[in-house]
Amino acid sequence: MSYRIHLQNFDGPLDLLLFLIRKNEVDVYDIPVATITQQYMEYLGVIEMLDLDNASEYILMAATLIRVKAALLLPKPELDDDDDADDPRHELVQRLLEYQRFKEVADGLEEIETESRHFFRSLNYKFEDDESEEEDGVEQSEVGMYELMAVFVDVIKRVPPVTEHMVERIPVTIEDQTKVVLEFLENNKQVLFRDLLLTQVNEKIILIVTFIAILELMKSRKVTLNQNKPFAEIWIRKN
Amino acid sequence: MDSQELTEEYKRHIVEALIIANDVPISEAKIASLIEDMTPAQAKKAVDELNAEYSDSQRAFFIARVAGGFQINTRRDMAPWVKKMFKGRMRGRLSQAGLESLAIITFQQPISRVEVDAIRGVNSGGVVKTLLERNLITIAGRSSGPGKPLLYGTTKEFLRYLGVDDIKSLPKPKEIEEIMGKLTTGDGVGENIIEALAGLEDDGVDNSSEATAAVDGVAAPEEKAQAQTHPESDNGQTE
Amino acid sequence: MDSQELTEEYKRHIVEALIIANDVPISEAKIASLIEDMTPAQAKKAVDELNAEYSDSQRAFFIARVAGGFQINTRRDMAPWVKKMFKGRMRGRLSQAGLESLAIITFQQPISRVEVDAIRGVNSGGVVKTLLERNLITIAGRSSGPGKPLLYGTTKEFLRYLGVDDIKSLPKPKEIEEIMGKLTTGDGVGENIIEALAGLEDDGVDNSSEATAAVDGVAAPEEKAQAQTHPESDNGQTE
Repeated sequence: MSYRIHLQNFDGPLDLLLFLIRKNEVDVYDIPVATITQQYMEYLGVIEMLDLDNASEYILMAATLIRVKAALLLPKPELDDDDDADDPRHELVQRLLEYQRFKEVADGLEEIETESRHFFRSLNYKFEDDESEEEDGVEQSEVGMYELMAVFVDVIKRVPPVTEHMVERIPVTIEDQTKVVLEFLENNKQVLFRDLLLTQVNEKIILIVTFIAILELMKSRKVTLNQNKPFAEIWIRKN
Repeated sequence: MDSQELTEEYKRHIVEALIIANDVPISEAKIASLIEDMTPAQAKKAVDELNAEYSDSQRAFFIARVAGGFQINTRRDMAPWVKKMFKGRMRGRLSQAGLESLAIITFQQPISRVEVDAIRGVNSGGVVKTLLERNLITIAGRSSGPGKPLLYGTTKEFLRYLGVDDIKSLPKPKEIEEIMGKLTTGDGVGENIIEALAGLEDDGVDNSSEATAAVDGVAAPEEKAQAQTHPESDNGQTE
Repeated sequence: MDSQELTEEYKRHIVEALIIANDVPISEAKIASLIEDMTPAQAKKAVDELNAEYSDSQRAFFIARVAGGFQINTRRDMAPWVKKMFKGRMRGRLSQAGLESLAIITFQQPISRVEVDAIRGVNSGGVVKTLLERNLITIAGRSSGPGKPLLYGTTKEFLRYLGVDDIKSLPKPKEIEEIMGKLTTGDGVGENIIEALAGLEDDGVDNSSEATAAVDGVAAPEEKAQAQTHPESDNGQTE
C-alpha cells in the first residue's frame, strides 16, 4: 500500500532510481548489488498496474539497468583500464547526475516560489481618463502564443469534419444553391447575408458554392445586396 | 491567524494591503469580513484615515470610492504621464472574432481574407480591418492564384510580442496539435487540424476558378480600400 | 506637457504614479523616457527614496524590483489577509514535474521538448502545455537541427511569478564535477549514485578500488557523453 503513496512522488524512472539509491544508501551502506534493480522491478510492477501511461518509460529504464548489469558481468578486456568511456555505467551515471543537477535547481525554484507567494502585486487600479472612454483597462497582453493556439484549435474544431471518404464528392451545383437561396428569400423579405450562409450551409464546399450562387444572382439582378457602411452587416433582398 | 489583538493601526495596514492587492474594487463589508474584529464602518474609517495620510505625505494616489467599493486612483495631476505610459500600448480587448481571425492569420499566413472566412464560416472583413489598424497584421503580398487576392500575415511587432523572431518559428498546425492535444470534433469524430485544413484546401481548389473570380468582383474594392488606408501599416506604426 | 521645470519632488510623485498605475513591471529606462529631464539613474534613485518614505510611514506595500522593472508589492506580513481575500482564486503551486521542466528550460533555453524529455527521462508534453498555459514559458524559435523542433524559453511572467529580477538571481545548476565533488565530502547524491552503480558491478565481490576507479572515470568522458546526448544543445545555449 505504501507503494501508492511513493509512486505519486516519482517524476519518472530517473527520479525513482535516485530515490532507491538514496534509500539504500541510508539503510545499507554496502549495497547488495541486485537490490536496486530488484527494488526497481518491484516498483515497476506496481507502476505497470497503476500507471499504464508512463509505464513504458519505466520499463525502458529497467531494460537499461539490466543491460548495464549484464555488460558488467561480462569479462572485461584487460586493455586500458583508464579508458572508462567503455564502462557501461557511464551513460547512466551521466544521466542521473544531469538529472540531479536540475532536480536541485527545481528545489531551489520551489523555495523561491514559496517565498514569492507571500507577496502580492498591486492590481486594484483603474486609469480614468476624462477624454476617452473606450479604454476598458484590459490589456492585450492576455493574447499570448498559448491563447492564440487555443483559439486556433477551437476554430479548426468548428470547421465541419472532412467526410471520411474523400473520393466521394458532395453533389452540389451553383444551380442547386441558386434555388436554395431564392427559396429562402421567398420566405424572408430581407435577410442578413451571414444568416443566409449560416442557416443554409453546413459544409464548406456548399458554403462556397452558395456564395458563388449569390454572386450570380446579383449579377443577373435577381437579388440585391446592401450595406449601411463599409464592413457593416450585409443584407440580401430579393428583387 | 493571529491570536493577539490587532491594533487599530495594524488593521489600517491590512486595509491598505487588501485594497492595493485586489484586482477589483473591494467594499467595506468585504474588508470587514476579512479582518478580525472589524466592522464595515471601521473599514470605511480606516480608508478615510489612509487617504488623510496619503494627502499629508503627498502620495501620488488616493483611495477612490467607485461603484463596487474602494480602488486606487492616481492623483488627477498625474494623468498626463500615466496617459503617456498607456499610450501606444496595444490596449483594449480583442473581440472573439478578432481573436479567431488573428489566430488563423498567425498560424496560416500568408492567407487571404476569403480563406479566413472559409475557416471561420463567417465574414471577417471588419475584423481584418481592425487587426490591420492595430498593427497586428499587415498585407503580406498577393496570391498568385486566380483573382490575386491580398494575403495577410502578422506584423514584425506582433511576432516579437509573441516571442518569436520570424514566421518560420511559429508552431505549425501539426505542432500545435502535438502541444494542445488531439482534436476531436463536436460529433466525436476524431479529426486533426491537418485533415481539417487539408479538407478546406481541397474545397477551395475545387472551385477556385469560379469562386475566386466571382469573389474578386466583390472583395476587390474593399481590399483595395484597405490597402489605401493602411499603406504603411507594416512599417508605419513601429512606435 | 509642462513648460515649467519639474521639481525633484514632483518627479518622484510621477514615478510613484507610473509604478502604481502600471500593470506590468516598469523599468527605470521606461520611467525616464516618460518624464521630462529624467535619467534612468534618477528614476532608480526616486524609487529608493519612495521606498524609504514607505518604510518611514509604515505603508503596507513597497516597490519591488521584478522581471527587469518595478512593481508595487504588498508587505510580507500582509500575506495572511490577502491570501484570505483571494481564497479559492489563487493559482496552484507548480508540480514537481513542472518545477523540474522549468529548471531545465530556464538554464538550457532555448531548448526543445525532446531535450527536456531526455534530461528528465520522461515525456514532458503535458507539463510543457501547462507551463505554456500559465505563460511561464513560450515558444522561442525553432532549432536548426534535424527535424527543426520548436524551442521553448522562459517568459517575463516566469520571473514575475517567482518575484525575481532576472534569471541570474535564480540558483544555478551546479557543474557535474561539483556534484561529483561531493564524493570527497562524504555526503550528497553524486556519491550515492556511484556507490549504487559500483554496487551493481561488484555483485558481492569486495572491490572498493574498482568502484573508485569507475568514479574517476566518470568525470572525464562526461562532456563527450553530453555532447552526444544533446546534439543541439551547443547552438541552443545562447548564454
